[in-house]
Amino acid sequence: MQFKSMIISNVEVSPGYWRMRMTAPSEFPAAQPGQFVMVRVNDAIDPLLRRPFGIFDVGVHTPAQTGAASQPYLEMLYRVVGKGTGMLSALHDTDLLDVLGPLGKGFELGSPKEEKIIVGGGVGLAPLYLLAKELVKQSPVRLFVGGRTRDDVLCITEFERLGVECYVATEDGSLGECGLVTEALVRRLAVCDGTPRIFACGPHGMLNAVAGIAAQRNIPCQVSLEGYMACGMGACLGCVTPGHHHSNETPDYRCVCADGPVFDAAELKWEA
Amino acid sequence: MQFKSMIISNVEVSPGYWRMRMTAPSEFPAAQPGQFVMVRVNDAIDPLLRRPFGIFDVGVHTPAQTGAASQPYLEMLYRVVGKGTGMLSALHDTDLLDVLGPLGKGFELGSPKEEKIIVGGGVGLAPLYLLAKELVKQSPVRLFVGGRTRDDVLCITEFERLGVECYVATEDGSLGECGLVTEALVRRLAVCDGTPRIFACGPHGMLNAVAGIAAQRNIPCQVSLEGYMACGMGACLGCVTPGHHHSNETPDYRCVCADGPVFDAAELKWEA
Amino acid sequence: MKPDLSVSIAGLELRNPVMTASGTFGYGEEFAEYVDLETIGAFVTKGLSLRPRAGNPTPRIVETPGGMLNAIGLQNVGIDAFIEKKVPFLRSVATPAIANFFGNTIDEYAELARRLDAIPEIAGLEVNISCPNVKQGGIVFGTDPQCAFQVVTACREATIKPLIVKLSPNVTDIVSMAKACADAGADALSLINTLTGMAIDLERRRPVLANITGGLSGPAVKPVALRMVWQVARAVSLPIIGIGGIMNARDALEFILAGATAVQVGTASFINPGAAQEIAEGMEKWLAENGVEDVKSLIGALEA
Amino acid sequence: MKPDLSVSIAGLELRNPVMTASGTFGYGEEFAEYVDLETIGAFVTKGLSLRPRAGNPTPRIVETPGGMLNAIGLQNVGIDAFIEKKVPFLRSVATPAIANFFGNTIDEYAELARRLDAIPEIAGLEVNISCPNVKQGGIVFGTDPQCAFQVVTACREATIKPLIVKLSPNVTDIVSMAKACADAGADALSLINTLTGMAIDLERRRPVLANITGGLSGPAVKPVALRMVWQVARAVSLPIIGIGGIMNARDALEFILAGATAVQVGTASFINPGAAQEIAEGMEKWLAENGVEDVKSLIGALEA
Ligand SMILES: Cc1cc2nc3c(=O)[nH]c(=O)nc-3n(C[C@H](O)[C@H](O)[C@H](O)COP(=O)(O)OP(=O)(O)OC[C@H]3O[C@@H](n4cnc5c(N)ncnc54)[C@H](O)[C@@H]3O)c2cc1C
Ligand SMILES: Cc1cc2nc3c(=O)[nH]c(=O)nc-3n(C[C@H](O)[C@H](O)[C@H](O)COP(=O)(O)OP(=O)(O)OC[C@H]3O[C@@H](n4cnc5c(N)ncnc54)[C@H](O)[C@@H]3O)c2cc1C
Ligand SMILES: Cc1cc2nc3c(=O)[nH]c(=O)nc-3n(C[C@H](O)[C@H](O)[C@H](O)COP(=O)(O)O)c2cc1C
Ligand SMILES: Cc1cc2nc3c(=O)[nH]c(=O)nc-3n(C[C@H](O)[C@H](O)[C@H](O)COP(=O)(O)O)c2cc1C
Ligand code: FES
Ligand code: FES
Repeated sequence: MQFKSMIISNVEVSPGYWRMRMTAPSEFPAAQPGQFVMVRVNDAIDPLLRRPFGIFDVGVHTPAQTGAASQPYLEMLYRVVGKGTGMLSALHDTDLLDVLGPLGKGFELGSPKEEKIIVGGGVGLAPLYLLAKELVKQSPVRLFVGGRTRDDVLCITEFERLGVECYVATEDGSLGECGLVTEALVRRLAVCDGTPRIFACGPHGMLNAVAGIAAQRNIPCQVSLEGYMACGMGACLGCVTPGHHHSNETPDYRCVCADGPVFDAAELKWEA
Repeated sequence: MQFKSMIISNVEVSPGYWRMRMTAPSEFPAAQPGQFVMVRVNDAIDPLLRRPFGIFDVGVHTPAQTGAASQPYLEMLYRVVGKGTGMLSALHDTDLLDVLGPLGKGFELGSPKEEKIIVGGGVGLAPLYLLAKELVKQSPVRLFVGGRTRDDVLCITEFERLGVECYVATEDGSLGECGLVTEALVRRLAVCDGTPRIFACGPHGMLNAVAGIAAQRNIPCQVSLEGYMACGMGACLGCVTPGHHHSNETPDYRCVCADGPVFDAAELKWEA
Repeated sequence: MKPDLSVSIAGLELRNPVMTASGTFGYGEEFAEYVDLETIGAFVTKGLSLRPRAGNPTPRIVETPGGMLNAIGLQNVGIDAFIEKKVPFLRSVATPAIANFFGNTIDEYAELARRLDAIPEIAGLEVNISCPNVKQGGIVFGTDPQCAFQVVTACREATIKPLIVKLSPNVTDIVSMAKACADAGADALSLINTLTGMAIDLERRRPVLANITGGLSGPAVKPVALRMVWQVARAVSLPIIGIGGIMNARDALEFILAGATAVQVGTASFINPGAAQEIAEGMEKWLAENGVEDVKSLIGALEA
Repeated sequence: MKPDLSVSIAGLELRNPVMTASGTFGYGEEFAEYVDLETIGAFVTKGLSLRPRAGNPTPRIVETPGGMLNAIGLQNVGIDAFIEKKVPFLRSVATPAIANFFGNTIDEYAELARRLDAIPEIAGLEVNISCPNVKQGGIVFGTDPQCAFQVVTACREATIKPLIVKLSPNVTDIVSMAKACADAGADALSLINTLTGMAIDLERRRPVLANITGGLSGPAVKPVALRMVWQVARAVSLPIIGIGGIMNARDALEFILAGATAVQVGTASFINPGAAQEIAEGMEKWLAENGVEDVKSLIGALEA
């Protein structure tokens, strides 16, 4: 779907991290957790390409006023890292954006019996909130969230409000435990009943570690990847990532945009 | 001078024509009538080059409130014709612009004894208001203003308020006389006492005609030209116009930006 | 009155001059949600090789001022998988599909031309000669008139279908390249392919692209593309397909004035997936508003 | 600690690697209000010819996506007026002034080199070889290695000052051009000059530029320029001056990583007249923040 979206609000939720709510077409709230959008920052050629962002939340706003039409919306949680995100952060409510989405393949939710473990690093939390919202409907959900400092740990209250149990780790110890979030994850896995299911999104190093931890323990694990994207729909082959059996002789590149961004960790090639 | 200017107001004064007031440094109000500014529309590379605009007005705003600092300002009157002017028209008060100026050579005002005749076409009126403001201090001033339709005749009330006598002609007769402004000019010159002095700005065809009329009658005439500009300060040689004696053997190109934009019409080469 | 947008290129009748460019429109299916394929003139497949190609490691793309660099490395499914998995879709579309292809040797080019010639769903062939000639120390076919002549001659002998040769802009003299391809029997020329460029990650002190260099496309290259189309159109009598930075109908019409009979839309489809259709519609609108009855009257109509 | 920004090019000692590009900074004086000339490494004059040149009719410039085309036609006051009217200003500036020049024949080039060699205020010479060779049917000197070799040889014999050759990017093989100039005795190479391009006015059905084609500069060309600097730096041992789309200190540092010893700032000075000084200051700041003590340690330091 391609649509013109109007910004409803655009707020800095932590230094350098912004949350934007914007209008969406009525079909949009059916988006799967883990899918993403490609946003055109302006009508000019600078920046030229669209920017990909996870879908943080979707919903329908029903105005208090009786008679007013209810308004579907989507939310993004983004970090200002460069030109495009810098320009996004300067936008105001009522400004318009051209949006493409929902795109890609989202998370498979698994069965109600399993414990659900969500692992997020920094702004990697973005697509995990909508996921948690779905998962809490059927299972206990634990969130392991890491960041460099306290400022990189986002929206914990929102997750707690869903009934998610949250474990926080920061590299500088400014919030929660001092260290990497994977350490807390490993401890939890040691005591957890049955086979849980892991969902992870964050920096590549973190995903690599989580995939290794899951593989060792034979735990199903899905990861959401990033990649430089031009088209977002499987046409340019810019965003690929090597599949598990990939080699130059037996090429097996997957499109992050169309085959992912969510992959079963076991399908992909990881660094040892 | 290069300075960051804050937009004070930006208003559509006639369909497609806008008037922008913006802050200026304290030296700016010394700008000569006929000088111009180069405005950087945004910080991105689209559009890449600055856009040149005449200085419509300058002044110092003294706030009613006692104690508040007085604020020098400049005004531009511009027509939306393309990307840059389109973006300018979308700006709001408190938005910032990077401005270079005042640039170029302005009008020579002449002596108090002469009648002053100002000829403007369409948005060519822009640099003529500040000129009129100076001229009325010493001489009777008549304005001959032309446009395609009524909508292209701008800011007449402002000129009238200065005490300028205004003659209007439109090509479709929707305001003032039906026809070209040069016809009214010729009639006036026929009855005028002594030698007046002409100042003109507008489409090239109009300037060509005015220069011809002035030359025939030996009347001093200054014209303000446009030209595609990159630097606005005599360095790129993009904006040149041929001088009266120009030929390939004896090149005599003048920079519109640095030698002009105001030229004595007799210095330039005109089409016969 | 509805203006006539139809053009004919190398025996292909197109309902309008707007095609999609190889490598930017997948195999046609990917854009079905955004472009009604029957509103555009033709579409061109991703470049095909004899065997599947892995392509380059990532990063493969990077944005640059007004453009982008790509070093996909010609990843593609290979001719066999193309025939098996992608051709069936083509049967359902009443718009000419043009197969773009490349090889590493002249024999590979000829073999591919032969295989593609046998596929009824393929309306025409576009040879990408911007590839290194492995037998001649890696010199790019499309940068040497003699190499280009040889490869086009070999393809010409292998197909009776319309044969379009896609020229590389990374040359001193685009006209001599065009002439060599014309002499070798090309039915049409398409230009430009990407300009070779590079981007650097200052903090990491490395090239951004894993492949170091990549191909520049997008609005940034439009002036170079227009110039080359104009030069070639004046020197060679073959029909030309103009490519390079076309973002809207006005850009497309500029290429036609410069001498192109048709155009291809590349990078624009990434930014606006409906670009090709919108450009075709925008051209029709412009022609109607400007009283031009037939787009063919604009081909090469530049007063210069 | 203050980082060391000094570099040496062809025997010229520069306080920092930032120069201004020919044709974009007048004769130095024009920018005095915006750039303290003693904060930059060197500045290059507008291209000089033996006799004054009228240049092309207007329009001479047009904006393009992320860039601009110019067809100034090398308008300049000529060497005599330069000596009389512009050189006196150079005396007052403690920053090397480099004279850019061009001819229509090899003899003209040599004659200019001789005349400039005699001017004490000129610290070095930059030969613009992107000009047509009128004796050889108008082929551009800088697009043929043999022509380039001849013209550089003639200049070399005419001057003992540092001789920089400025390369045209409109070639298939920039490395062979660079080698030809090195073999002919150039002390340094500067690249790139502008890419030939064109813009069209759709409504008027005419080229925008009176000259039809013009030279593309600005951010749009940066990827092509970086690639060429990198290719030449790996192949030739002469110091290189990187040029093309440099808008800020980061761009300049990218060129240095690619192998440039210094850079030139062109189009950026039109958009921000203080660009050259700001880039020099920005480089110093970046080096300090990143713990780089000497800019020379970054030259060619790209890990590729
Ligand atoms: C599927 C997907 C989902 C994402 N979801 C989010 C999210 O929810 N919140 C968030 O803050 N960020 C997210 N990102 C990363 C986000 O797209 C980049 O941070 C953003 O594009 C940077 O743009 P910029 O112009 O500010 O940076 P610049 O560095 O100026 O961008 C230059 C170019 O690099 C690309 N780029 C830069 N960083 C990245 C990156 N990390 N991944 C992919 N491309 C990149 C840009 O898209 C652009 O093409 C996601 C990326 C992908 C692929
Ligand atoms: C000295 C001078 C004073 C001017 N004063 C005024 C004024 O007071 N009010 C006003 O409305 N306009 C004025 N103009 C014209 C104004 O500069 C152009 O209308 C404006 O640059 C158009 O920009 P754009 O991006 O909207 O149009 P586009 O057509 O998108 O611009 C493309 C390029 O062409 C150039 N260009 C387009 N039209 C003109 C033109 N007429 N003259 C010079 N360059 C042009 C632009 O600067 C830009 O580089 C003046 C021009 C000059 C040279
Ligand atoms: C991601 C990408 C992949 C491309 N792949 C091919 C290809 O396989 N074969 C080919 O001939 N051209 C290929 N091209 C070049 C385009 O077809 C086109 O010539 C070029 O992008 C210029 O047009 P544009 O500026 O409209 O994108 C590719 C371009 C891009 C951006
Ligand atoms: C208006 C203009 C005039 C130029 N004149 C000359 C010239 O006289 N001699 C020359 O060698 N290069 C000339 N150039 C090329 C520049 O020096 C520089 O090589 C080119 O613009 C690329 O750098 P940039 O992208 O930073 O502008 C000119 C460029 C412009 C834009
Ligand atoms: S972004 Fe184009 S294929 Fe994934
Ligand atoms: S605009 Fe550059 S010289 Fe006038």
